[in-house]
Amino acid sequence: MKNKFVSIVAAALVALPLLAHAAPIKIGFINSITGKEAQIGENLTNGAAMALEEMKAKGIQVELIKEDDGGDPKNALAAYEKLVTRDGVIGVVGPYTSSSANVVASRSDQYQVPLLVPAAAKEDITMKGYKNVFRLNAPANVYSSVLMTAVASYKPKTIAYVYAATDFGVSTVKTAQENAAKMGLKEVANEKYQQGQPDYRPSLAKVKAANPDLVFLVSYDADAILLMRQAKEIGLTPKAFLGAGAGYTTAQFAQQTEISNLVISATQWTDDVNWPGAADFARRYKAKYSKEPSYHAACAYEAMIIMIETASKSNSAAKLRAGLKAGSWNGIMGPVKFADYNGFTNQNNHPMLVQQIISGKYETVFPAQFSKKKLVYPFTR
Amino acid sequence: MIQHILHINHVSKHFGGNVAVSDISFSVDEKQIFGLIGPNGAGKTTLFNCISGFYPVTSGDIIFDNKAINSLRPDEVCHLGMARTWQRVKPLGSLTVLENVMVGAFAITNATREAEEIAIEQLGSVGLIDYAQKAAGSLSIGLKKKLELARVLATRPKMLLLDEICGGLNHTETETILGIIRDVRNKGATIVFIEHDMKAVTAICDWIVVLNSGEKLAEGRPEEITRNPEVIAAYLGGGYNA
Amino acid sequence: MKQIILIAIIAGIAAVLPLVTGESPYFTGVMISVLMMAALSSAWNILGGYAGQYSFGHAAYFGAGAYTTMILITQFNLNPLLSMAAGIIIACLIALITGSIVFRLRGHYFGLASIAVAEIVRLSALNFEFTGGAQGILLSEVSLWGLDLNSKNPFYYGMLLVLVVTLGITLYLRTSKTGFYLQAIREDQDAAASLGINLSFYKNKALLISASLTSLLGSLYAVYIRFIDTSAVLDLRLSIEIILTAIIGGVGTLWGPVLGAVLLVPLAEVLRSNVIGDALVKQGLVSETSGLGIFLKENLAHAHVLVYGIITVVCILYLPKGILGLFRRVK
Amino acid sequence: MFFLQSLLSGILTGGVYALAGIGMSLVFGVMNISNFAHGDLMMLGMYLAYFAFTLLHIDPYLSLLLIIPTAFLFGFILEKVFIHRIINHLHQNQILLTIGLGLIMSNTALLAFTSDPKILTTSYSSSAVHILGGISLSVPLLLSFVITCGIIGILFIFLSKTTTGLALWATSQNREAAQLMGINVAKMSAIAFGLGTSLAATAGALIAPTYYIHPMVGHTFLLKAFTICVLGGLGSVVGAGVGGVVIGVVESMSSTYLSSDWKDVVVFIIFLAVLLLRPQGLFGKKGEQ
Repeated sequence: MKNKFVSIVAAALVALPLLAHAAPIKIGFINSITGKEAQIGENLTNGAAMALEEMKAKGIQVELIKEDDGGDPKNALAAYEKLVTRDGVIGVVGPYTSSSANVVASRSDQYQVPLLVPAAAKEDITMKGYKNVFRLNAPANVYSSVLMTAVASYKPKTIAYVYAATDFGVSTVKTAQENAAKMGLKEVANEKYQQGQPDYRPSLAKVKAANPDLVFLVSYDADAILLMRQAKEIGLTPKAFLGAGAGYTTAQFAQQTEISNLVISATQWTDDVNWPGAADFARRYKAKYSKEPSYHAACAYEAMIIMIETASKSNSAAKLRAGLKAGSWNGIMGPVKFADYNGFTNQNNHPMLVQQIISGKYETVFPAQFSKKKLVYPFTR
Repeated sequence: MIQHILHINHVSKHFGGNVAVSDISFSVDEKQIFGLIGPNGAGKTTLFNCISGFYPVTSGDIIFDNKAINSLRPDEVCHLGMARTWQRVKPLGSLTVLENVMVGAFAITNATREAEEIAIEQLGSVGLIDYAQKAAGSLSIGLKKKLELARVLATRPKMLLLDEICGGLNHTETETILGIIRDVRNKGATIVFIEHDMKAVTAICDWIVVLNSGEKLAEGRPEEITRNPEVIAAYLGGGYNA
Repeated sequence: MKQIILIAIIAGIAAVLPLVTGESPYFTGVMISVLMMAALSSAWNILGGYAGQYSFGHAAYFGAGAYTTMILITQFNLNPLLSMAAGIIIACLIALITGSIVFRLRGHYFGLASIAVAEIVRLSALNFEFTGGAQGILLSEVSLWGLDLNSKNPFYYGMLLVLVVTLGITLYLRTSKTGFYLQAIREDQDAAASLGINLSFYKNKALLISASLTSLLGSLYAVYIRFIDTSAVLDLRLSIEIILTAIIGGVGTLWGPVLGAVLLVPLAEVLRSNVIGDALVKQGLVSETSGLGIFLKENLAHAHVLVYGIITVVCILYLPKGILGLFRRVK
Repeated sequence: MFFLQSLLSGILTGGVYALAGIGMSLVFGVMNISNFAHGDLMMLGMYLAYFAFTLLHIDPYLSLLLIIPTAFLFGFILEKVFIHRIINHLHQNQILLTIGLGLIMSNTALLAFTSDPKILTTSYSSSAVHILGGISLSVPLLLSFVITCGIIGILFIFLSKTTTGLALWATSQNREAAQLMGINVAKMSAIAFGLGTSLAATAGALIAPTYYIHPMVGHTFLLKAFTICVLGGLGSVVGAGVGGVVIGVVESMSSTYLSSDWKDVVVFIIFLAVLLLRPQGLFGKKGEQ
């Protein structure tokens, strides 16, 4: 009975790839379409789809094979192995989550198929010397350093941390603490929270009692809105709210003007940055999906453009890797170059941006060379 | 000299404020067929649960085979040689009849084959051998009672506590069961019966204790008990209707 | 005896399978998941299926194995095999603590308490520093006897071995005193106690066997995937997936959990990778731009948990004895 | 000051937990089923409130008048179609059926509403009243709390004064006896499940203005609802009410005086302690195993 099942399953798995006809050049895309990260995954899907369409319109034909990892590293590995051994892709964009990207990155040198990570923030991914792993976005430590540099000139004295008990939350706060030490900031509160709780008031009340100049927040979901609502309720008013993580960079957050006004956040991309095509991308994205593009969408778009352009000029994984290593681009994410520095390998030294919500709209305020507006400090209600 | 195998010594059992069993004492002799009777709610099953280790007693002592067993667990009591049946039969429904009896036999052996031999022998003695491979849950009530009996007998008990083993059975079935019990006694075991129907057991018992409302009402030989006016009053005074 | 031969035949087929299909990391990877889920579900089945103690917290033992192994390898550079053995010890300790709490409870309470214990373990791993907290543990390099641990084969055979051992133990239990006692406990705890069965001893025995095997699988998984965090190895979803696999295959039977895994894991993979939709589109059976084509390509992958839910409901309502029960009935 | 703030905010949050717990407890009492779909029913209530607000422009608290009967009907049908078939099955099968139903509900919601969290922003979403100089109380939470108390009051009167209520009560005390007394226990089960569903949906709607709405949100509240039920005694309405407030306060206090990442551990430890030391719960029936 059971052996029959095994053989049927085996036959099915062996036979399926045979169904695929020879196609020009194949690229894989691993993303979190389901699971906990599905919401951000959708932004990446949209960004990547726009890139593919545009390249098609330009006459560059590649076949994109999309895979879902559901946020589970085991599935991400299965997806990567399917892509490289069954589908015969020469390059892979993704995965989104840091845990999935970590696992896949560790196998990429074994299969010698380049991986371009569009948005996963964990530093490790490009710090292990993998030759086939490239990363477009800035890693987690930049989130805190750019935010704190942006407010350094105002000489804040104290800082409090409120952050989600996740990999990103913990790593970002760790680097923030290092930066704070350098800047001579005194830590007055440290509140790690579990995502999805309805009541953060007790933690926020503790923060309020410590009366910090800076409140450094890491949230990447709607809990950002919850936290800021409850902060307003209990009257927490520091000199600045510094938000790291996607929660503080969504259009949904900005629209809550009552609580989001003057919140400062770090982002990989904004629509008013003076990088080529950024504003245009935002416009087209909005027209197509009737919502604002998030930085994840921009990262996925640019990663996909780079991958498709380079892959179309290469007919093998080895050439693609060489092309990625040698090339440089200047698109909606600004200048891109995969370089080796500070222990990183094939890491794009991406300058992160600091934006501030002013009347429901994100304005780039730092670094000065990319921004049109000036940072508003201190925070007022 | 007659040996007492079970002493019940001033045993009481309270549930919160309710007194289920109050200061009961009696002794059971070896190889006796002993009846514990009383109307519904008299405390018989509660007392059984105390003796077999399912309830801790509130006060008093239970001595079995010269050992105090008040604080033992049911399985420890079983290993001392006291086995019980249940008023509401508890067949191991999805196991076969044979497997049910084997579970009992495992109390005295670790070997599967030996347990099977004991079980087959025991099934033979209660006349269930034809049903050995049937699921226990599918048997009729009469056969389930026989199965209960075969299962406890497979533990080779020194003493058997039978809780309304004849309840719900017709005359022939009752006779068969009583026959088996006599055989068991003749092989050396002691039997304690619970019945609320006096007629069923008076014929077979050597000695009877009557409980009413948690207290001991009377004790004596069957013929004495059936004539005891207090016992008759207790039974007439609502016991049958309760 | 028949069952021993059957196990041997199936193990033999599984053992030569990689040789027949050739070097295929993807196929081997999926098979590793199948074997792992089959073994996890079979290990759970010893406690849940035979002893009737439905643990909703088996992820705790899987995670205990995974975390202990990873911590010992990364921080103390211990031999992977010793780390796995240590994982079993830790899992058994957690099992003993769990057992002393939950086995006093029956019915609803048992299941709820097992969830509570597993959640305490999960949250502790998330909050403590030595477990890597929310950051998890990444293992870059590991070696054992010069085996190529980048290859999938050692893990394929490792999982197969644990599965065979689990099935062997199950088979032995089924025909031994312990197995009879566990089933008696499942059917009626009072009757079991009155027949001389020490309930807590036998429940704990089943739990320890089950937890040890589960922990071993967690260790293997961790060394195989080389990255763990609480959501990968300690999540309630994992516990529930293990139970569903057993239930859908046939709980309390030798082959039910294996059958469940053989059906469900590839099904999940097929839905995840969306090969059906892709194949239909590629063959030109469905147009990529048609409504159906878009649904197949874009939405079907979203629906795989939904499919799980539907299968569960159908199984509980119409196949309470699992798919294996269906075949038994036909026979 | 810390203490009072923590206590009051715990009590207010606990009020909503209580409502979720009561629905589950009622279902448990009457039907003897642990409903693992309870959190997902709450999620449906949240979406109902959200759509009533965005599409029909009805205030979330007012929309309860719409949500309560809709959810009751949904629960009633759910019981008639699925749950009643397994009412005499093993506990574990009941649990798994409700898990399956929960998965179907949450994943259908995922397909229909996408995984984008929805935010229900009313004019009072982040407003607070300040008392005793410095202690702030969330206006929407205060409203929710008052409504919760009202609903518990009405429920209590319903269970103790009306014929149907008394029949429900009798069924939860002893199903067999209730059947012998001529109570239609099958109908009582459907009513109990309908009530349980509408209480879950109400809890969802009440929390919606101060929370976010997401298809997978049920999980968070499911374990809380169980803890509350066990704490109060499975099947006890009053117990669940008190249990909810206790859990709210415990969470709040442990965030204040311990650390917010350990507060769930504290809750689970209390849960286990209650199971071991007082398995019938604080207000449960005596002598239950």
